[in-house]
Formats: sequence, structure tokens, C-alpha cells
Amino acid sequence: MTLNRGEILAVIGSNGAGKTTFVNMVTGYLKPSSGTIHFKGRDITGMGPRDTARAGICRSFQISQIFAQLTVLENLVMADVAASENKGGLSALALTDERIERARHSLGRFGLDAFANRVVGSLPQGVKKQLDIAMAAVTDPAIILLDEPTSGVSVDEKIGMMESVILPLNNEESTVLFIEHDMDIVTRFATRTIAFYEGTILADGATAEVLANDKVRQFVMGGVHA
Amino acid sequence: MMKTDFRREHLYIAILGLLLILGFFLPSWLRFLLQTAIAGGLVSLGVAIQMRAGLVNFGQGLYFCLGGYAVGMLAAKAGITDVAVLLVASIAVSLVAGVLLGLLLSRYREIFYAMLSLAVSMILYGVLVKAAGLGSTDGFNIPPVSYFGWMPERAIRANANYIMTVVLVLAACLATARYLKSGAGMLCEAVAENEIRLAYLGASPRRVVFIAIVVAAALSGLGGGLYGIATQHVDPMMTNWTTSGGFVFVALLAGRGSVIAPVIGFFALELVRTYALDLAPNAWQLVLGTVMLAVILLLPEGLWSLIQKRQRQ
Amino acid sequence: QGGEIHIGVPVFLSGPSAGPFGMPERNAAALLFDALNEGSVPAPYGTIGINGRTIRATYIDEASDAVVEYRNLVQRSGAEVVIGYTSSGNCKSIAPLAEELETLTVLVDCGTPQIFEEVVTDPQFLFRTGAMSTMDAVGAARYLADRGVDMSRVAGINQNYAWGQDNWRDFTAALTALETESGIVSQQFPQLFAGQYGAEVSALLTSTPKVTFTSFWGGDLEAFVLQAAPRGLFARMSILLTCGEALFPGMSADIPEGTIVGARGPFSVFAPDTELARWFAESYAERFGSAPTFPAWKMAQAVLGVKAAYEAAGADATGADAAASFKGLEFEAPGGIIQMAIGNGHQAIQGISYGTYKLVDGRPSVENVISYDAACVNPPNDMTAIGWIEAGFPGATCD
Amino acid sequence: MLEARNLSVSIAGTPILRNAALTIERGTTVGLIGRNGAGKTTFMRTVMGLQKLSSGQLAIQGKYLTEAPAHTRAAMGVGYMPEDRRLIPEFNVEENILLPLYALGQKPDPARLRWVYDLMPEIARFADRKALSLSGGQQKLVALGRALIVGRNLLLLDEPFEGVAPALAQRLIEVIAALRGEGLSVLLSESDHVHSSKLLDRLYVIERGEIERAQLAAA
Amino acid sequence: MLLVTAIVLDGLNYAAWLFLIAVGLTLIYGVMRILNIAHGAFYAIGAYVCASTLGIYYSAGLPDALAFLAMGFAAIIVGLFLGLVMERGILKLLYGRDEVLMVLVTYALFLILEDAVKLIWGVESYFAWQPYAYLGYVEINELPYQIYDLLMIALAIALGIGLWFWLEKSRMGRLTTAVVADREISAALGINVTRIFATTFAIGTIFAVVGGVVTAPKIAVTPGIGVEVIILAFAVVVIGGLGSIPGAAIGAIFAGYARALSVHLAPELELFAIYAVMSLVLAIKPHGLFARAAGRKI
Ligand SMILES: Nc1ncnc2c1ncn2[C@@H]1O[C@H](COP(=O)(O)OP(=O)(O)OP(=O)(O)O)[C@@H](O)[C@H]1O
Ligand SMILES: Nc1ncnc2c1ncn2[C@@H]1O[C@H](COP(=O)(O)OP(=O)(O)OP(=O)(O)O)[C@@H](O)[C@H]1O
Ligand SMILES: [Mg+2]
Ligand SMILES: [Mg+2]
Repeated sequence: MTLNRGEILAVIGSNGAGKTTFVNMVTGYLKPSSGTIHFKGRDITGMGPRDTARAGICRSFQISQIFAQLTVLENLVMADVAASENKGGLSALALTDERIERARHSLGRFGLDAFANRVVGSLPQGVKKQLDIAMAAVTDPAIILLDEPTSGVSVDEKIGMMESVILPLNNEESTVLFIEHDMDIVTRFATRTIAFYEGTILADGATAEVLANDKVRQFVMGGVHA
Repeated sequence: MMKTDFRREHLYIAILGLLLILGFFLPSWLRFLLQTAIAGGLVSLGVAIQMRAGLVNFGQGLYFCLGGYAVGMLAAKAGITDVAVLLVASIAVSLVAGVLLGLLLSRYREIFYAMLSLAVSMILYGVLVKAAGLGSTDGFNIPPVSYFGWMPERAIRANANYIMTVVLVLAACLATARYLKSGAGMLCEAVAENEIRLAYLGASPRRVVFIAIVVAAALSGLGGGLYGIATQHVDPMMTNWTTSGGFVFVALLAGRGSVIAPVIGFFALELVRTYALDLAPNAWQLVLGTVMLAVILLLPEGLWSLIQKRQRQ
Repeated sequence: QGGEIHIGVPVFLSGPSAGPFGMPERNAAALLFDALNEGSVPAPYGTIGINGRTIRATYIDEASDAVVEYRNLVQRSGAEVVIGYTSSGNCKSIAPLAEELETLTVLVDCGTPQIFEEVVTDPQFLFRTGAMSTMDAVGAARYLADRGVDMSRVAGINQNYAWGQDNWRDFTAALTALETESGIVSQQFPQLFAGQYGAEVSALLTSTPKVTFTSFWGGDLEAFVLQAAPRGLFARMSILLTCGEALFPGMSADIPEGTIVGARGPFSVFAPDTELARWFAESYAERFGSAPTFPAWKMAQAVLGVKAAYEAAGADATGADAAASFKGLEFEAPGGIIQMAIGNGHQAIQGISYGTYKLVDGRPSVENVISYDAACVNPPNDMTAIGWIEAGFPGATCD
Repeated sequence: MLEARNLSVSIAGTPILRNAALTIERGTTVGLIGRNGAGKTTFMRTVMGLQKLSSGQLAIQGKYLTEAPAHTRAAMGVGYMPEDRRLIPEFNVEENILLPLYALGQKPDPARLRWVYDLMPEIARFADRKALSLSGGQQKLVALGRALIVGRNLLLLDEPFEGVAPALAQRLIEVIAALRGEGLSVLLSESDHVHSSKLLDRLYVIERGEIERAQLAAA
Repeated sequence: MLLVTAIVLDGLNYAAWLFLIAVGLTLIYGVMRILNIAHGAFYAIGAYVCASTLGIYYSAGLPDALAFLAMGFAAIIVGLFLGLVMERGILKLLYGRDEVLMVLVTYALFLILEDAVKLIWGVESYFAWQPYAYLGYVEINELPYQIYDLLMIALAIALGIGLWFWLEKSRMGRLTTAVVADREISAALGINVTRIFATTFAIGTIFAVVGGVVTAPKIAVTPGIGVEVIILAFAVVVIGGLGSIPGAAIGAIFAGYARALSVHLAPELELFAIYAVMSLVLAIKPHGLFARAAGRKI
């Protein structure tokens, strides 16, 4: 399969279908047993997470990976520092006004202002998720892969959240891929959808088409939903 | 919440400076205790730096010892007694050791980091015990040192020594504060919290840890050099695990609020120890252990939390 | 004249050295201080206190940072004299400090020759009333040779630290100097306080030496005897324990008879039959319930040396005066006459004896004793210990 | 079955639950609906005894157990499915499910295990896989199975449908609906009653730590 | 041949001793994540208790052969008492704290116990040599070897297998594994976490005390014997992989043979043989030989 620049892509599939595994492979956490992955024409198969991240592929996690004992703002500053590590960032002063400003900006972008100075570990799941995504987005990656961004987020906030996440990320330059179980969200945001089932791709195409696919309806959606 | 409030560091170091200047007028035994304690405090500071990255070094005495022996061997065996050369050597030796060990140790985490660093320091202990030329367990003595060619008279030797120690400890604190404020220093906390995320942000946890190890090594080497010059004696106990355990203890109890916390904490521990020895020569370990336990139970965030709490209110 | 004299006494109060060294030293010091304050020590020490000044003692634990605590003792607690130290490492580290702080300091039991050979070569305030460990090893080699023990195959087991290494080095050098033509078949250096010597005992058994030399002390010595004796090690070879006398009070029934034992000087069973020696051994046993071991004797001679030095310097003597008259002093102690003969008059020499162990009526004693004069087993003033041994004991006068 | 009165909980000085009251009758399914951070998880944890309450009363089967430690509540037949799964990584799936029985010193009950497998056949398929190799959703099912094994009286299900694919969510709804027939009481939380609306006998809405009874919309 | 026999037996003998001490440490770490420095003090107390018990026993004129029973009883009673007092009295207050902090807590306890021992028993040596001498020796390939030492090997094997069986096969063991993984959820599933912790700590302590009790007849019981063993035990445990009983056994065998080989073939290396082995093992297997595989994290 191929991801195109500027696309918004949803990945759906039953539990255990291999969605997370797919993301893990693209981001270098797992090595594929066969096959190759190319990014911008370069073979990135077998690169570790760090190198794929530096190449411009970032991700969020199904179970949020955050710095639990720091505050939300500090998490974002830390992410910014980490992202500039290879640009000589190790010796430069870390806590500059400019950085804090940037972090505050991300806070605003992802609707996290209210929690800026709360220690992350004790925040509700939903907020952790948002922060997780905000951290993934710090580097302005070329591809961002979101693993179930809305799970754990209140239903009435899901849409708002997806808007706040996807709209700022999606521009001509970057591609967004998200794994999702909520078909409302998929329909609303994805331009293209891939359905996984037991490790294989069941369908791939325009969202409406895929969701209308018989097999997808049977194995993924269980007959509900329009 | 981040452990260190970086903006206040300069203030704290200035306060430490002031205290140490006042310390000049203490009775000489107490001033000497202060002098050796702040030298040892640098080693605890080194331990504290690694602790920010979640790593506990139970073998930090290795660098302390290398620093001390570098000074000792140059002064006692090669006859070079100028502090400029001696201390540069002590830092250089421990720095090289830090780089070499850092390459190995930066892969390790948690208890394995602790035990491997302990093992390496104990191997050095074993080598020194075998080194009859260096006095084996007895160690050897270090002659008085000169300062850029000036050899102070016996009467003011202690003063010169104290002043030099204070200046260098303060400089080391400033340098450490600068390091902690840099990307490499700050990311230590990220390593401790979540390496997966750190890697996914494009940073190398291993590199961050490596730098922390090297910085800590240099600090500890300097601490060892200053300690050797102060006590005029070095022996292999400096790299024994019990010594390292003391550094860890101070680093933990002092709290991580400021670079000066371990330095002051070390002095506090030494004071408790020496008074316990004086008042209860037969049960001083019991007193010391009880004090430790009490601090752990009553001040979970370390001694520094007393200061931080006040600020918050 | 009245007044007080404040004496600091650093001895081991904790750790593995507290039992074998700290306790007897502390006991002996307390016994002598009390007796001196009462004036009940036999002649020539029958006068009260030191120059009439009552002794006040501060005991501190040597198992701590020696340099820091020495300063505290002198500068904070205000001790006028310091008598103590057992560990050679501690002795070395405080030696220059004694000179710097100009405090009369008497080292009691540490054995390293380096103190006056290297560390303080121009001493004024520092003294050592105990002989150097060189004497133990040289005496041991001479004893074995004089008794005609088969020394074709020699083994050693010594603790892996400065003391054990020095003793073994001196002993093997002395064997060479005495031209015993010995082959060294095994040299074991177990870790200090290892406690488990099963493998070492096996190694000694498998290498079949005729003689085994050990400078073990304390719990290590006791454990070694307990583990080696039942396996028949003592039955298969001659074993020489330089510190064997220290086993007498606690383990008299467990030392195999025939074992060669020393007391690191003319102490205990090797002590001369003088009034002072009898008084010391009896009052110690009476007060503390067991006979004094060699560290107690060495402490006694340090304390009496200080008294002798002060009183030789005159009624109003300060520490510095006492130090001046201590130099080169000869004084009587329970172990006989002590001569501050070497180290520019700051280092004592003494004779040494060895003998084979025998239980007589359930009481430990020795037979086949040979005693060597101080001048026979100690280097002259102008030579280092190891240089003297390697040169073949020039100037040694043995009967 | 469960009666909570005036429950108040504070964590590190901040009040999280204020005077919360909630009742569940035997054999009924009750929903606790609230947005992120409203206090749903905190409420569940308090019922389970994992969170100390600062005031109020809590009774299960008429027994007051304000102070009783968590494991005694499990012994009373309360099953808890945490929102973040929390399986024991060293165990395989079946061992995870049977763990509560071991814990309470009861014999592994083959009938009940079969009942769980029948309810969720997908679990049976990976019964001998190590728990940590499962995908997020699969772990969720196992956590539910584990709660079912021990929860003979009351089930506390914290966001059971989160991260579950629609097909499976559908099945879960059927499973939970079937429990009512077994006489089980269920408290389930969700951020909105999209999935649970058909299940519920009673609905509570939680907002900033305050619980209020609400009308069932669909009914 | 003689040399080989000696190396084989000495290595095994030392390994058995190390195992007896290390196994309690690894158990406590495995379950409670506490690296218990006070373990060394428990060992020392065991040795003192043995000396005192046997002192009383023999002065009462009781038969030699039954002294072993007295030793066993003393070990269990003292271990149980010490373990429960420490766990219920102090450690309980600190659960959930940082792992490193717990190391220091146990270090503080160690210091306190060391001095307490000194205050109770004084600084002079105690002996309890009778059981060691009583059994006599056998000659194995011409090498005289104490029967007591051979029995210690058997004891180590028996206790090790027993403990391993208990952990792996029993209900208790299963629960223990769960508690290790997730304390809170274990409680919610009906596990009495408090009891598991108290039991584990008590068993670990009993092992330390047993180690001291069986060692006492071979050594002079003096202050400081506890310090020397802790770090050896740590090394053993780390070589094997923390928290693993077979790991502790393998670690003990590695360390035992490292020492036996160096004593017989290169005595000058004895002091750091064990650390060298530990560094080598960790360099090759960073989590020890029997480390648990890490699970999927994301
Ligand atoms: N480390 C592993 N060992 C064994 N099996 C694994 C491992 N990791 C994943 N799997 C299996 O691979 C399959 C795909 O898992 P994956 O996590 O990608 O599913 P998913 O599509 O993300 O599901 P969900 O929606 O439940 O998160 C599952 O059956 C899972 O059990
Ligand atoms: N350990 C803690 N320390 C401080 N605050 C906490 C802690 N745990 C929870 N809180 C706070 O309590 C409130 C309620 O949290 P809770 O997890 O119960 O919410 P929830 O309704 O389950 O949310 P979600 O839908 O995200 O799971 C939140 O505001 C949270 O920040
Ligand atoms: Mg997934
Ligand atoms: Mg929740």
C-alpha cells in the first residue's frame, strides 16, 4: 500500500486485526519478517524508532506514552527539546522563552490550556491522549500516525478533538493516518480508509466505498451502522 | 513537576558561596569537615545527576578514587605538586574513565546499571588492593600542594586549601547548573520517565545517559582530587561500594531541587556522623541509621523539600 | 601539680576489628588510666596520674574517617595526647597530621615500617611504642630455621590487604636471606574477613607444603583454625600463626597442640616475669574476666610510655616537652624494656618469641620457646626494614 | 446490592467526588455517564476499595464496608474491569482469567470458565497466549472475562466499549444484556450512552464529581 | 586428579553457601522489589543466634546429634520473628516508594541492626564449632572433606528445590507473580497483598537466618560478618537474573567456581574474580542469565 502526501487515512479493523502492528512496523518498533517500507523514495525498513522519527514519521500511542511526573507544559517543552537533539540541541539552553512560547502554542492548538500546569499522571485518560498526540506533532512530521486517538475521549468531544488534531496537522505537506473504531469519526474525517482483518487488508479505498463493502460490514462493523 | 527550578539556581549557588565564605571563620576542625564534605558533595552531585535519568550509580566512588589517586600519584610519586596540574589531571583521568565506562554503561538501566557500576568500581578496588607499590589497602600520603608555583607556609596552608576548594566547588556547581539547563541535562528526566516516547521524538536516550555519566564522572574526579588534597591521603576505600553507598544516600536524601542540595546534604550527613561518633562511640551507626530512617519517613522528597515547601506557601 | 590531662583514644569500637583489637586495647587503656589515677600501678609508675594530673579519656571509633576524626579529637574535643590506632592505613593518614597539629601522638599497634621510613621522616610529635611487623616475620623465619623445621616446601595464607601482603613479603625475603632453599608451593590471599576458607584449605592440602605461614588475625584466624583443624591440615604440616596468642582466651581447646604461635612481642605467655607484667595480667584478668591478649599489652606500653615521657620532661611538661623527652627514651613496660631506638628515636624496638602450643591442665601455654632480642629482629636506625632483610640482616646481634 | 451515600473522595487535597450517591438493585444494570475527568474511574475505584474515601458510606449487599480492604470485596463477588486492562503479563490468558479464583482460594470452576468462553468465543481462541502479546482490544475482553469469573454479584465495568471495534462492541452489549438473566448487577461507565442505552435500567450522570440520577432517554 | 576433586567440591561448597544467602534476597526482590541490604544483618543475627543457642544447648548437656534440630528451630523462629517485625513495623509504611529509596531504608535498618547486635552480643567472637567437628570428615579421592560441608550442599539443593516448587507450582506462588506485576489490580482481584508481602518477607528472612545459622559452626561469629556477605549475595543474584530462583542457583555456581578456580589456579585474582564474572555476564546478558522476558509495551 502507498500513502500519499496530504492524505487523511483511516485504518479500521476488528480487534487484533494488526492495526497497531502495522503502525509499529512503519515507525520502526518492529521489523517486518518480509517486505520493505519506503518513505520519500528511501528504504526505511529496519530503521529504529529514533531514525524514523528523525526522517519525519511520528506517532501517538494506543496507551499514551507521556512523561507522567511532569506537567503538561513541561511535557511539551521536553518534546521540543528532544526533537531538537540532533540539531546540536543538547548543549543549547533548553528552557528558553521561545520554547515555552512554542509549547504554549501547542497547548492552545490541542485544547490543553486548562491543564497546562497539572501533573500528567493524574489526568483523565482523555487528556492524556490529547497530550500524547500533541507531543507527536511537535516536530511537524511529514507523516503522523495516530493509534486510536479518540479512544478514552468523551463522545461529545471526539469530533472537536479530531478537528483540533487533524486540521492543524493536515496541510499540503503532511499525511495523517489514524486508527479508529468509531465509524462516525471515520466517515467525517478520512478521505481514504483501509480495513484490516486478521493481518490482511480487506479493503482499501475511498471511505464511503470501504464502509459499504460487504466484508467490512460483516467483519468489522458487525452489521450495525449505516 | 520538574525536580529543579532552574531560574533560582544562581541564587542558590550565590547563597552557598556566602555560606562557604562564612565557613572560613568556623573553628578549624569544623571548617575542615566542611571542606572535605563539599568535596564529597560533588560526588553526590554526580550521583544526583544520574538519578535524574533514573539511574543509580552504586560505583560512583570509582571516579572519586581515580581523581584522588591521580592527584596522589602525581604529587607523591612524580613530584608534581601544583594544583593546576593536579586537578586538571584528576578531572581528565575520571573524564576518560567516564567516557569509556559510559560507552558500556549507557545501555543499562535500573538495578543492572547499579550493579554493573558497582562491579566495575569493586574491580578497581581489587586492583588497588593488589598494588603494593601504591600501599595496597593502606593507600599513601600526598604532600602539600602549591598554587601556580606559590607554596604557602604551613600556617596558612589550610586557609589556601579551603579557599581553593570553595572556589572550585562553586565553579563546579555553576557548570552543573548550566549543564542541567541544557538539552542534555533536561532530557535526563525524560529518560527516567519514558524512553519509548523519547526515542519516538527522535532523541537518543543512550546519548543523554552517556553525557550524564561523563559529566558526573568529571565532577566526581574533581571531588576526589579536592578530597585527596584536603586529607593528604588516599586509599582504596574511596572506590569501595560502602563509600559509593554514602554518596547515593546523600543524593537521595538531599533531594533534587538544586545542585547545591547534595553539597549541603553531604555536610549535614558528616555532621550527624561525627557528632554521633562523639556522643555515642559505641552506637553511632544506630544513631545514624535512625536519623536516616527518620528523614526518609518524614521527608519523602528529601531535605530540599523543606525549602521548596516554604517557597510554595 | 593537679589539673587534668585529656587523652584521646581512637580504637576500633565497631566492625570486625573491634573484638580482637578494639576491646583489649580499650580495656587496657581504661585499666591503666584508672590505676594511674589511683596511683596503684607498681614501680616505677606508682605516682598519681601523669605528673600528678588526672587522666581523662575520650574513646572514639577508629572505624570512621581517620583524618576528620583525628582533627575533631584534637581541635574540637581538645585532646592533649592521642594514643591509639591499629590500622596501618589510619596510622599513615594521621601521621603527617600529628606533626601539623603539633600533638603528641602515640601509635599503638599498626605495623607498617613506612611510618617513619617514608611518611614522616623527620618526626617530632609522632611516636610508635609497638614494634614494626617486620619483626614478626623475621622472628618467624628465624624460629623455623633454628628449630630445624623442614622448610623445603613452604606455603602462606595471608589476608589480601597491606598487612597480609607485607607480612608475606617480609617472611619470604627473610627465608631467602637465611638461605633456607625453600620452594614456595602455594600463596593464598583470601579477601579480608572472607570467613570461608574451604577452598584455601583444600589448596593447602593439595599443594602439600611442609610449613604454612599465616599472619591472620581476629575472626579470620579463628575461622581458619576452625575450618582447617578438623580437616587435618595441622596434622599434615607445621603451621605458624604470628598472631596465634590472641586465640588463647577464647579457643584454647581448639588450637591443635604443636602449632607454632607468636604474640607479636614478649607478651602474655612470653612476657618477662616482672612485677609490672604480673600486675598487668592479673588485674586485667580480674577486671575483665579473661587474660589480656597482645593488643592489650601494646596499649599498656603506649600509655606507660607517655607517662614516662611526661615525667622525664619535668613537672610542668607540655605535650611538646614530653615529645622532646620521648625521643630515644627507654622505659619499662609489662612486656619488658622498650627502646625508642630507631626512626630517629620515635620508633620502638622490642624482642619477639615463638613457641609451640600446649595445653597444660586445661590452660594454654607454650613450649620450645625461643626468644630473640630486639637487635636481632629489628633493623638499625639507618636502614629500611625490607632493605635490611634483603641485605641479609647487617648489624643484627643475635645470641 | 450496592448503596453509596454521600461519598466524598479527595486526592492530594483536591476533592474529586463530592457527596456522590448511587444505588444499584439486584439484577439491574446501571450506567454512570460522564465526560473525561468527571470522576467515573474514581468512583469505581472507591467502590472497589482501591481509593480511600474521606466521608460517606458504602454498602454492598447491605454490608457496610467503608474500611474493608479491596480483596475482601472481591471475595464478596465483586468483579472489576479497569479501563486500562491491566492483565498480568507473565500469565497466559486463561491464567489471567482464573487468577481471582486462585486468589480467593476457590477451585478453578470449569463450568464458569466455559460460560465465559461461550460468552466470548474469541477469548477461547487465544486462551494459552501470553497476555501481553494481545492487542489492546483483545486485552479488554480478557479483562472482562476476568471480572466475570469473580463477579458473581456485582460487576464494575469501566468504559468497557472503549477501543473496541463496532462488531465486537455489538457482541459485548449482548453479553452484558445476558448477565441480567444471571441475576448479576452491573455498573458500567461510559462517556456517553451510545452503546449502553439499550442495556440500562437506570442512569446516573456524573459531572465534576457530583452524581445525579437522570432520565433514561430511550425508554 | 586431586586438584580437580578439590576444585569441584570447593566450588560446589562455596556455591551452596552463596545460594543459601542469595536465594532469600532474590525472593524478596522478585516479589517486593526491595533490594534488601538488611539481609546481611539477618544473616549475622542468624549466626549469633546459632552460637547462643548451641551454647545453651551444650551447656545443658544435650546430645550432639540433636543439635541440628535446635539449629533448625532457632533459625525458623528467629527468622519469622525478625521478618514479621521488619515488614509489619517499618517496610509496610513505605510500600509504593521508589525502589532506590527502599534500598536506603534497608541500609538504615542494616546499620541499626548491626549496632543492636553489638549491643546484645558485644564485640568478641562467639563460637559454635561443635556441629562442624562432630560429623567428622570423609576422604574423597584422598582429599579430606568435612561431612558438614557436604551436608550444606545437600541442604542448599533441598531448600532451593522446595522454594522453587512452592513458587512455581503452588497457589501462593502464582499469586505472588501477580502481585509483582500489579499490586493494585491484584488486590482488586481478591489477593491479600498484605499477607503475600508479609509471608514473602518472612520466608526471605528465614533463608537469611538459615544461612547464618548453618555458617556459624564454621566461623568465628564476629561483628561485621554481615557486610561481607551482602555484596556477594547481590553479585550472585544479579548474575542469575533478579527474582529468579534457578537464576540464584546458577549465579551461585558461577560465583562459587570463579572463586574455587582462582584460589587453586590463580590466587592473586581471588579478590575480584566474582566481580569480573558479574561484569562479564552482564556485558553479554544485560539482565542476567535468567531474566524475565520483557513484554510488549506499545
Ligand atoms: N508480541 C506479540 N506476540 C504475539 N502476538 C502478538 C504480538 N504483538 C501482537 N500480536 C498479535 O498480533 C495481532 C495484531 O495485534 P495488533 O495490536 O496490531 O491489533 P490491533 O489491530 O491494533 O487491535 P486493537 O484494535 O485491539 O488494538 C493480535 O492478534 C495480537 O495478539
Ligand atoms: N492520583 C490523582 N491525583 C490527582 N488527581 C487525580 C488523581 N486521579 C484522578 N484525579 C483527578 O480526578 C478527576 C476524576 O478522574 P477520573 O479518572 O475518575 O475521571 P474519569 O471520569 O474516569 O475520566 P476518563 O473518562 O478520562 O477516564 C480528574 O480530574 C483527575 O484529574
Ligand atoms: Mg491496536
Ligand atoms: Mg476513567
